[in-house]
Amino acid sequence: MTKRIWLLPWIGFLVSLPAAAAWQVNLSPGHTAIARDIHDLHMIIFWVCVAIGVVVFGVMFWSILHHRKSKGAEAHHFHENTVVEILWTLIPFGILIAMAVPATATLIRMYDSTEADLDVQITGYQWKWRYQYLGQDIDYFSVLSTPREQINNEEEKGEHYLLEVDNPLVLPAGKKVRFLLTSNDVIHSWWVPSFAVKKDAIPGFVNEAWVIPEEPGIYRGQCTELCGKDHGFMPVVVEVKPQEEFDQWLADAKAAAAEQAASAEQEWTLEQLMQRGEQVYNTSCAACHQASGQGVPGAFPALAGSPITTGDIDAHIDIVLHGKAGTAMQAFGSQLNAVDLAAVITFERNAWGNDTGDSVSPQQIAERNQ
Amino acid sequence: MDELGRKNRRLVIRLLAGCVLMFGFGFALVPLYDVFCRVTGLNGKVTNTGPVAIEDADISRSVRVQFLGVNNEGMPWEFRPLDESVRVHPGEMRQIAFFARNPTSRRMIAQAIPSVAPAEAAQYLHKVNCFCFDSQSLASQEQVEMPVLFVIDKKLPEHIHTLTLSYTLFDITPEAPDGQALASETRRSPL
Amino acid sequence: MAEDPQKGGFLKTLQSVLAAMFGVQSEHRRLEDFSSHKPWRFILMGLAVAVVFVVLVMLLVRWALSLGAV
Amino acid sequence: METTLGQNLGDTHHDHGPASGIGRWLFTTNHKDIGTLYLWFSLLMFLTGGTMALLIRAELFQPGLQLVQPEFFNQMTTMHGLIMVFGAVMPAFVGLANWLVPMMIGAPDMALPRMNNWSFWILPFAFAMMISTLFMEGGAPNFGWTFYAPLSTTYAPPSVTFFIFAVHMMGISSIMGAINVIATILNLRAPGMTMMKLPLFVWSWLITAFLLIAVMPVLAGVVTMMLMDIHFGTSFFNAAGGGDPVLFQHVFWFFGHPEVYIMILPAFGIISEIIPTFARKRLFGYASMVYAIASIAILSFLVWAHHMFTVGLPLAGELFFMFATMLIAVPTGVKVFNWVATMFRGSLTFETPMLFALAFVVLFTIGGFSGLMLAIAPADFQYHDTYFVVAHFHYVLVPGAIFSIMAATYFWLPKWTGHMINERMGKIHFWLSFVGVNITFFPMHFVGLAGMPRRIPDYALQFADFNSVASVGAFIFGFSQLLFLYNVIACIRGGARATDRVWEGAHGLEWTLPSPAPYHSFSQPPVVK
Repeated sequence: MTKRIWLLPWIGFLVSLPAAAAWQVNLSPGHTAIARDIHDLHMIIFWVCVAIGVVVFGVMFWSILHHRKSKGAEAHHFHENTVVEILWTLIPFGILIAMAVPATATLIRMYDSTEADLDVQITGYQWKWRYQYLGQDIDYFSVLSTPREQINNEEEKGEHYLLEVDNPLVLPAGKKVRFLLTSNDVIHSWWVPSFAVKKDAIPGFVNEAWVIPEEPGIYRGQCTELCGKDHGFMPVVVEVKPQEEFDQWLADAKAAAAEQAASAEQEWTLEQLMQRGEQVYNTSCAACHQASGQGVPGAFPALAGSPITTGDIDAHIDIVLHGKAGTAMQAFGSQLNAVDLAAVITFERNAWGNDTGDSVSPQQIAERNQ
Repeated sequence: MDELGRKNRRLVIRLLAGCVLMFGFGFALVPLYDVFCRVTGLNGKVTNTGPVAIEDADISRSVRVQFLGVNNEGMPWEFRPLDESVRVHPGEMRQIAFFARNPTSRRMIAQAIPSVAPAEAAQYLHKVNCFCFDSQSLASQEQVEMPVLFVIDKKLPEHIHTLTLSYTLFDITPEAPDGQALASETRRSPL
Repeated sequence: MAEDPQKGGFLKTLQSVLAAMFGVQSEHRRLEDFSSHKPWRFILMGLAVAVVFVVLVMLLVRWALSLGAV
Repeated sequence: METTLGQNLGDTHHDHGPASGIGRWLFTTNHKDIGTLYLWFSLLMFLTGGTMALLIRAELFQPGLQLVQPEFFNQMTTMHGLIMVFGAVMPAFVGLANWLVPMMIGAPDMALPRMNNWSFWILPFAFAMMISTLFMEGGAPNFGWTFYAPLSTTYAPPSVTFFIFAVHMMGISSIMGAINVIATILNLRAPGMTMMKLPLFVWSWLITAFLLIAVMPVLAGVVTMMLMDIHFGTSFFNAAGGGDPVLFQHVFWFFGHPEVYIMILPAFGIISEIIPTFARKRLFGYASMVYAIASIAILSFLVWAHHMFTVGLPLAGELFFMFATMLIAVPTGVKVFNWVATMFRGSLTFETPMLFALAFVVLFTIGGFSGLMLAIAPADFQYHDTYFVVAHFHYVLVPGAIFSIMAATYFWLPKWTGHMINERMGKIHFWLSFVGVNITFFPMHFVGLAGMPRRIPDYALQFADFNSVASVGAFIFGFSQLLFLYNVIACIRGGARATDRVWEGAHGLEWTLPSPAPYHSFSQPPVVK
């Protein structure tokens, strides 16, 4: 009796699965044909489970209610019936085989290998994504843009808390896009629930996935393979644009890259560098070395008062450009442009009481990088 | 009771032998897995085929072969394919090249690890000659063009139109005090 | 127990192992099985059936792929 | 291992009770003492791992970082998993086997008593080493209990070496325990206790022990390869040297999937003892149960890659593991029907052990359902590594393995201590646990489907409500375990005297012994009809 009461809210939960809105309880149907297929599979197998559950638990609770000793039930001593057992094994077999058919069909569709209109190489880094549009000369990093203050509860959290990035992946609507996934360090996994695309990015390997985004919009997802400290802080944001807008974006992005290259030639003042450097520091360095420059003892060294940031400039530039083998310090030479590198190194040499007064120019960086 | 002691001992010895066997089996999984990958093309592992018999190309169809150059963490070299993609006929031998430059102030040794997507296609991509067969050593500021000679097997399934051959470049420079390359050992100290 | 423990050959063992894989066996057959004093017969047959199972699933996969025209 | 039973347990020791003082526990070769040690150790680990779980849930109560930093959070999830799997569930089953197997088969003790002592006393050292990593520079292992390379090799904190040695020690302990169980069951059965009369708990343990012997060495192998990669310059899993990080996952899950059965088969055995007792009926389909458990053991080696559907297996591989998983799921799943059929038309009463057993059947089945969903490879792309998976395996392991262990404790505690348990307290503990477990883990299905990845210390706002609910449930469940501790201690210290048979419907040799069971179980082998 009491047993069943506890089950009621559950059944309520299950039945209201598709109905509830604010408290999302179910897989979203997604925004691509494959995602909808998967959602259908999910719902079918779910209802199959519910049906089996109703029968099994029904019999069980019937027994609990009616075959209890306190009601004077006597035990009937049967303990074997091969026919019944074979039947109740065959029926689930039949159901599962019926399930396997649409599942196989969907899986085969997911492995479709017709030509794509656009190839994007996605590389996982600790803890950001790099998107390279193959054959388009567009190559950028996508980093969490939620301010540290929101994470540390010092500011109110925004609507897309932890699911927002500085540079989203931009895709054209209605075109087949092929993703080539790999990783720079550990295993990551790139997931956009609305596309039903989840694929591991593995160092030394290239994996393949594809999507035909249907409607323009912004789609959010996350890294789903534990990849170290900031695993929870490397979201995936995809912005799908209509073809014309996408073409425009592509052109703008190419122009911006050219402009970036030009700005490396101009003169930068210490103030300008410091200002830009702080931004770069906060997106690229603060996750490990902390906004305070104090690092994390035992894991990430402090930069405030460190011999690197206050000593030889060239050594400092080298370590930022090329990383430090065997540690989490990455080679930023390929990740940031010369201006950002100059700015962040200048910032590190002058912030938190380092006050060396040194100013590093983009030209200096370019030279060391030659 | 002595009878029982013997029985126990015999059983324990057998079970321990079973353990040793399974421990060995754990290690045997490594080569077994390689064989398995070679047979099934699992994981896009590419085998170093070496020379193959030259056959007539199947000019009735062509496939796109796309090249990627990826730097692993801590690898500062400039590394990219000179051609982003080429179209080839199955059975046709083709040579392409990757560009590499060592921008640092010391000699470094790198090893390129190939991988193919889709994984299914890996067994049909034969590399006749490849810079990934050996490690690459570049002095400071040195640059090089590294060739890959390959053939796509004519047995490549019809439904595959694009193959991606990716190389990931790993730094395998030993941590010698004078920065000189000594051996091809890859040890890294943890964090 | 009344049965001769050596009774039942290859087919009976196979039947018992298949019943195990399926997960249903009758009490009567179980008594018969356990009156045999050769567990190795069942273990070897079990492994063999497992191998056959793998091959069958692989064939199933082939067949599904050929249907899916991949 | 030189020891024969004669020297240890024969007539010379016939009348002796336990030695006194700490030496009794350090040097004991008595199966009941060792069983007790295992059970207390497991309870201690359960509370330790549980505390870590509560820390995790407290951090996840709200979005934002409140209590711990991400590095420490990762260490907590890793240690929680390792401690619960290797420290709580597995030793608890070994403890139960130690207490019960000799009594159930009419043996005086375990077959290899000295090895038994060894296999227990390795454990505290293994776990002391593992837990001490929390205080090391760079922190404890932070790569999840699945420790995927290269996060656990090239990128691991220095403490990984201690972690590897701890795993080796646990493996040795488990293997010795398994050998002992097998030797006891095969060689020490009372005359007339043929294999076909073995209680189902003994059967399930015999098969589990063989599984342990088959897969623990593989785990030892995989951590040895890690050790060699880290310290000796090999490249098993390092792509730079021609190794393969995906190989790690294959070898790990080759161990890992049978490991799942290691944690659930003894539970099947326990439930198959308890339900017939309180239904006052024989187990329905005993024969099928034994056969199914045996074949599960073999077939569990064929489905490991269903944990790896997203690593980029070729289509044929995905299909193979999907089909194999679905086919194998059926014979396993339908064992639930046998328990239901055992209850059907029985004469049921609902003492605490029965309540836990019933909750096991219902909640384990729900875990089985989500397992079925996860087996559908295309759908798994949406579930993989989300909270849906977390919900799935917690439903299988908490109300599955853990509830079965609690059911077993309540069921046999009167036999062990000679005192009846306090039913009222037991029932309170049950209801709090039952409610707590469901409030904790059921909402995890929802956040998982809504898109929340597992192992993240902070989450987006749309996951907030269900996470708060889950955290509240976790605290209810966690703190109600103190009642369990209290119940057990109270039962040891006093309470109504237990009869020999304890439960009206109880059958089996252990119930023919006096309560509390004498220090040496069956010095004279019983006659089994």
